[in-house]
Amino acid sequence: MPEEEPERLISEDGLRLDGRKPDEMRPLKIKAGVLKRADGSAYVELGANRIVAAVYGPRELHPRHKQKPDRAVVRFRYNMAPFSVDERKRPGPDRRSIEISKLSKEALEPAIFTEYYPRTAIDIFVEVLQADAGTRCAGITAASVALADAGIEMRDLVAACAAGKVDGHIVLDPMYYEDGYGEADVPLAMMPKEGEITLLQMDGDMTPEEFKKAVKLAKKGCKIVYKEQRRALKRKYGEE
Amino acid sequence: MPEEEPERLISEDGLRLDGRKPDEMRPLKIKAGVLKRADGSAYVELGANRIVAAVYGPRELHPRHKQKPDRAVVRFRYNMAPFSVDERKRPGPDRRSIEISKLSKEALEPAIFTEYYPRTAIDIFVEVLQADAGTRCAGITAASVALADAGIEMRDLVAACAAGKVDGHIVLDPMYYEDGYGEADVPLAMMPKEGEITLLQMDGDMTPEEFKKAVKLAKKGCKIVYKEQRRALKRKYGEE
Amino acid sequence: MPEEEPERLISEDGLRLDGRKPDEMRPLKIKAGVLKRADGSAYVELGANRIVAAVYGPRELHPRHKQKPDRAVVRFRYNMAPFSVDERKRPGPDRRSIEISKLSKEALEPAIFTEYYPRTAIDIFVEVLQADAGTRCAGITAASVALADAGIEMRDLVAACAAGKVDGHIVLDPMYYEDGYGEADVPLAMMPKEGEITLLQMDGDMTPEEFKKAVKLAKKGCKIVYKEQRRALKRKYGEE
Amino acid sequence: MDQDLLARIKRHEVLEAIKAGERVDGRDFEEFRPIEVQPDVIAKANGSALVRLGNTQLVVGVKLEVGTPYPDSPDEGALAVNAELVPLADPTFEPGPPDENAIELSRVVDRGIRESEMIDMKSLCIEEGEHCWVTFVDIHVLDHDGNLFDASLLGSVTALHRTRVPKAEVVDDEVEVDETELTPLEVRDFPVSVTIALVDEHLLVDPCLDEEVVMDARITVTVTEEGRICAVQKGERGSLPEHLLDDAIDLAVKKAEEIRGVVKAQL
Amino acid sequence: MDQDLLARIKRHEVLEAIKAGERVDGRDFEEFRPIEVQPDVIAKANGSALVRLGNTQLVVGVKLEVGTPYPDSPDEGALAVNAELVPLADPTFEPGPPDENAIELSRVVDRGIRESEMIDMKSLCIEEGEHCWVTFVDIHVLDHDGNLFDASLLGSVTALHRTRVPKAEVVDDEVEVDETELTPLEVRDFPVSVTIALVDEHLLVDPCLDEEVVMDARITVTVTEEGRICAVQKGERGSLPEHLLDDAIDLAVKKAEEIRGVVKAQL
Amino acid sequence: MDQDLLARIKRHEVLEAIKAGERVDGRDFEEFRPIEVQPDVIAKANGSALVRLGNTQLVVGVKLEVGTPYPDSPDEGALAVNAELVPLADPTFEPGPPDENAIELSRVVDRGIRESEMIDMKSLCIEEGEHCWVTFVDIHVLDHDGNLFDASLLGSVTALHRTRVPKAEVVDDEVEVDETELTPLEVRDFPVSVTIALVDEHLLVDPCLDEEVVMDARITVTVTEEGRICAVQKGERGSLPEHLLDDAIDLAVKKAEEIRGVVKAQL
Repeated sequence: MPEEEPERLISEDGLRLDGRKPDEMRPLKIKAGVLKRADGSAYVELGANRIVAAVYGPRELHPRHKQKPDRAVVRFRYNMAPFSVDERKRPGPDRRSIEISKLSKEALEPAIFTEYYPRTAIDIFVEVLQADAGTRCAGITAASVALADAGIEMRDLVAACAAGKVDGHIVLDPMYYEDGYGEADVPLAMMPKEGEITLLQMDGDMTPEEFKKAVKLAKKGCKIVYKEQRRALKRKYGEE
Repeated sequence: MPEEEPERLISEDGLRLDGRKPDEMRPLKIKAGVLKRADGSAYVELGANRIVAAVYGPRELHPRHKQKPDRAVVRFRYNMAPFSVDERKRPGPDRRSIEISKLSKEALEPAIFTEYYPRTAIDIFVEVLQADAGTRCAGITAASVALADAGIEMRDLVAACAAGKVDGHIVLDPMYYEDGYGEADVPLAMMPKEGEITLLQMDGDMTPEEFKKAVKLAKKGCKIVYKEQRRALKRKYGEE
Repeated sequence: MPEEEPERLISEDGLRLDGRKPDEMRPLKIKAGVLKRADGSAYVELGANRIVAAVYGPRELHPRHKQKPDRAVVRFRYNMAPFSVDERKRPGPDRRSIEISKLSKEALEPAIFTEYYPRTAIDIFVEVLQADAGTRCAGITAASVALADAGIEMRDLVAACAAGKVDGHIVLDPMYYEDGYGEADVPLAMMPKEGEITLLQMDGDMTPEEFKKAVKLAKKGCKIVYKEQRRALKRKYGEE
Repeated sequence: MDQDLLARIKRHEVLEAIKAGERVDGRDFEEFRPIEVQPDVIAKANGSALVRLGNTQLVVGVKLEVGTPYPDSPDEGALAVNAELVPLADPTFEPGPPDENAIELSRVVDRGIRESEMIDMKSLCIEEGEHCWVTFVDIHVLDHDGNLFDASLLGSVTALHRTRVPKAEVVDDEVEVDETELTPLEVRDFPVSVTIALVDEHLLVDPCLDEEVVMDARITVTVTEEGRICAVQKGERGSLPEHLLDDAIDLAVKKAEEIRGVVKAQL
Repeated sequence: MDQDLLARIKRHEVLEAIKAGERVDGRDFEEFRPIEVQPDVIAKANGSALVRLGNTQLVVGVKLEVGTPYPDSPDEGALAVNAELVPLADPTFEPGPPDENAIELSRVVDRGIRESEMIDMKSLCIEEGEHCWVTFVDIHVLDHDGNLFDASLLGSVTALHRTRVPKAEVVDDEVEVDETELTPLEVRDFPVSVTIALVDEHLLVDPCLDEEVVMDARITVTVTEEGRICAVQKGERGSLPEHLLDDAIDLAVKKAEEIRGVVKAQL
Repeated sequence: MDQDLLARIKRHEVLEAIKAGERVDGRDFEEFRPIEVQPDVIAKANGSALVRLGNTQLVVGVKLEVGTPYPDSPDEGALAVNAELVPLADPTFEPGPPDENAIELSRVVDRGIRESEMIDMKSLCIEEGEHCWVTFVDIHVLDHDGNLFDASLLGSVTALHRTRVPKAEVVDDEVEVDETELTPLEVRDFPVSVTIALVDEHLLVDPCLDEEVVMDARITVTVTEEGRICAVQKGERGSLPEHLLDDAIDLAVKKAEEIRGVVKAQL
């Protein structure tokens, strides 16, 4: 949490603390295939977020009684490096990261043709090396590229982006201070081609109309992310 | 523990703090079949104790190497809700509840025809929603009714009740203050029809004669409990 | 750690705090076969160290997927009794004992004909009842005798002993104060017959030459230990 | 095997009912099951409630303990919500620390309480930066027949509405608590969540367990007395078509109002 | 398989012996195995003892640590008994936190020490409400051949009788400990437990492991020097016929007196 | 099965190469893989570095936290080294608390830092006996292609060399930290470890993963700037012939000097 609350998060001329317009995303960089050992991997920078994702699988699932005869089991582990946040985070999962891992898995699974890989496991690992706001969305974004890099068959990429409410304004992709002092946060993930929402959360205070507006803005953000994801894959694999 | 020790636990005319005679039990209410999901269940109120018991099984036991070829494995979990005691209890088993779970299992197993259900598990769960003194006995009492409600074949019901020593008197079914400030506690469980003792503990200070007298009184309590257990089952299943 | 640092660890006439010469070991007693339940066991006293080792196996290894088709799996657990050290040690493994367990296993395994016992486990347990300095070496020494006592086929016994640097001198078998206030510690284990080093660690400050000298001295200590190990086995099993 | 077969039969029943415009237990798509809320069931708790939502049954107990404020909110009390899915409540629940389902449940309930600002957290400060009340909300599930989210929040909010705070004074740097002098906890909202299951492109309010087993996705929307949204959570392995989201939100806001009325009438 | 067969053969042997009025190791039904108690075996402990009961062998160490008194007994020290069934002592013992057997063992020993009031807990108070000695009694089992209960209490009581308490003074709110000035721990009783196995309606005192494997139930009775009972524990999966209970109690009281004499003679 | 087969083929390849006087990746026996060190990669850390050693890749972050000095070194700060072998880095790494491999790794790195006395621990004391800086060195492995020991120490030492310490003052018994006023951590050495694999009586410097899988034993020697040895660790299931030890030590001392130069040139 920022140590001192800024007086206002949106300036008189409608700009945000980091100079962005309300519907502007932070700089986004995506790179596919950054690790050698993993079957697929990706690296994402979104603002000051630094995130690595890796995919192992489809691979054998032990113990056997956890296998599904008709599909792959998708597993997801979101983890923060101890040095990724202001105060050192003790290693190991806490309640927040367990919830994020569950929701991220549920955000990616609708996109995967799990039925093509019966009895196997598809393991997705996301390591947050540095956290600004929006790590869960950036993690899903990275994981989705890593899945494609691993050659896992998918209906579509999953793109994720948050919207927020800050000083009464609906803004795209809240950064650290906005997340800490804003009025609401709406992370969203979707398969843009099919118009299917796969992650949606909100906490804070919004009228139903504000919430709908935020969802709309987050979807716009997802489309930007989607473009970058495809560009990253093209860079590695050439034209689609 | 009561915050201030009462001056005397037995009045001059031989009555206890809650007005009971030495050989009198607290009000006891038993209800069979209170849960829908469990195979059998029961609810017990004994004084301010509020206890729910559930039975699942006989059911498949995993992992396989824990199965017994000639009998069912009985498992028992005694658990206190965090709000059941004066100071919030942290969730999860502590040493006390692990010991109670072990002894309660050993108190019930002699009554079950485990040999009728080879290779299975019979799982018994006792949740203490509010604890006065005597939860282990009330839990065994409830579990026994839940076992019957689940249709598990038994030699007899197991009835449980404690006796204690308070201000030098042997009393039946000690309540909270008596348990905290009394001289000894003797929880006992038995199969009344067969005269077999299945749980017996004591801690405190007693002569051998006092201990034998307490056992005798606890057995008397068990018979009262036994009657209520059968009445509860009759209410649910009609005349035996 | 000693409460007050002694002024000097080596006196003017070259003797150590406990009167030993630099290349002298502490009194060493080894006894084979001290436990009834274990397949093999040994007891070692080295200075104030009191150590018991037991071996179980070769025995069945569960779960099955951990079995090795071509050899036995060797497992080692080094454990300190809570009362073995100045400040009570909380039961359970800490990072230090996990590292010692791993290195001790790797110190003994080269000596065992594991290929004679495919699909089995050989379990080695070392309990430190009282710790002076040098428990890891004394534990390996004891475990090696326990393995022989269990009838496990071995290339050679493994003998272990430390050297150290104290007040600039290279000394054999550092005791408590020397370990705490000395400049370096070099525990070593070897199969003396074959001249193979199976454990080697060092921490502190030494020139390469000092280190080599310490290794040489530790090897000399191992030979003394080796003699005692064989003597202990002879006492139990008669002439070889 | 039998279990899988049973699941497939249930799935078939649920889907057949939906095709016929009905639900497997005879309810309308937008209909909650009967709600029964019984406050003050645990005398040892500072506040408590038993909730029955159809066959789903749970107890919530609130306990207050003296603790230390968080450094970033030195003048406020603390809140900790915990849900125990004890194995007594469902054959698939296992003993042990809370799994991902229990954690998600408790965190969604936590956000409903926290973000609605129903508790005046400043009223729980005893001495700034030194001592405060920590409010433990413990959800103890007894019988699981679906929709634990809504039942848990109903129980928690009711228990908090009935919570009484002991008098606490700081004497010589130590907190002295008088359990006999009690004042009601200051609460100023009554957030209610509405969970909607998506099955075969249909929105089913308050899913029972048979419906949860077959649902594609679930969305939980938590609504304040003023009709504002304070928490949303989509869950489960399926996705939510964009065109249904607005409908789900509107439906949730409408039902929240209704449910709040039903519960308040029982207090 | 082999294991089961072995168990069945052992069971047969034990039962055959009993039918012939004997025990599998040749003892009388009411006879303890040889007891050997060796105090002061661990110099690093404040008190210690090694116990051999037949082939059963264990070490008990007592350590004193400065701690904080419990709020409900501000003028008393604290006691913590812990038993480690380390895997060195038996092929079935597994590494890890104490299981239900280790916990039952330590709690029965704890009750024997605590309820006999053998330790003057007030003598372990350093400063009321602030500082006290915490007495850790650690039971470390080395070789398990049955009846860990009685051997553990013998070792614990002996170690406590030999425990010396360092001088502790409060200087500037902090406790200063002088390990060189030691006074004996104030002990005023010598509780002894007697464990009796029920096999085929026979009462066998001090069961060895082969007997424990086949016993129906076990009863442990802890007796003070005055012949009073301070703890009782029935265990195991069988039941105890009512008519045998009084016999078992009388037998335990008698044997406790005898055993106490045997041990005291060695100190 | 396939895994075993694959391992056997790899083993064969590695051994064939060695017989031919080569290594499986074409290096000389005494040759390190390319080293790339990138400092200051994590702005949230007090010091950090990314290390690439061939395909092995890891990040080390240093965080300083205010804590309490150890009683036996009241005028010094504290050091805690932790290595996380997260499952992202290798198909065999599993989530959960550090296993024996992660613990050995962190302890060898710890000894390299501690015994070289590269950090002036006294400079990390804030108030004697009361407050000090605790230096957390967290090694986060991203891609495991062998020789984590040397890469981890390189990253840790680099991160420590780049660590800046915030100003800390004691005001009214509490520590006030000013994150904006930073001074470099006082470091006075640059310890480097050299890990050598023993394969078939050959010494291979800086083993890659394929070599680690087949190696008999491993020896890690940590060397200070003055060419003194501050830590040694032999590991793995094989033994080290006496006559090779001195060669290994000399080789390590030589290579350490060289590697230190390579890294320093990048800072």
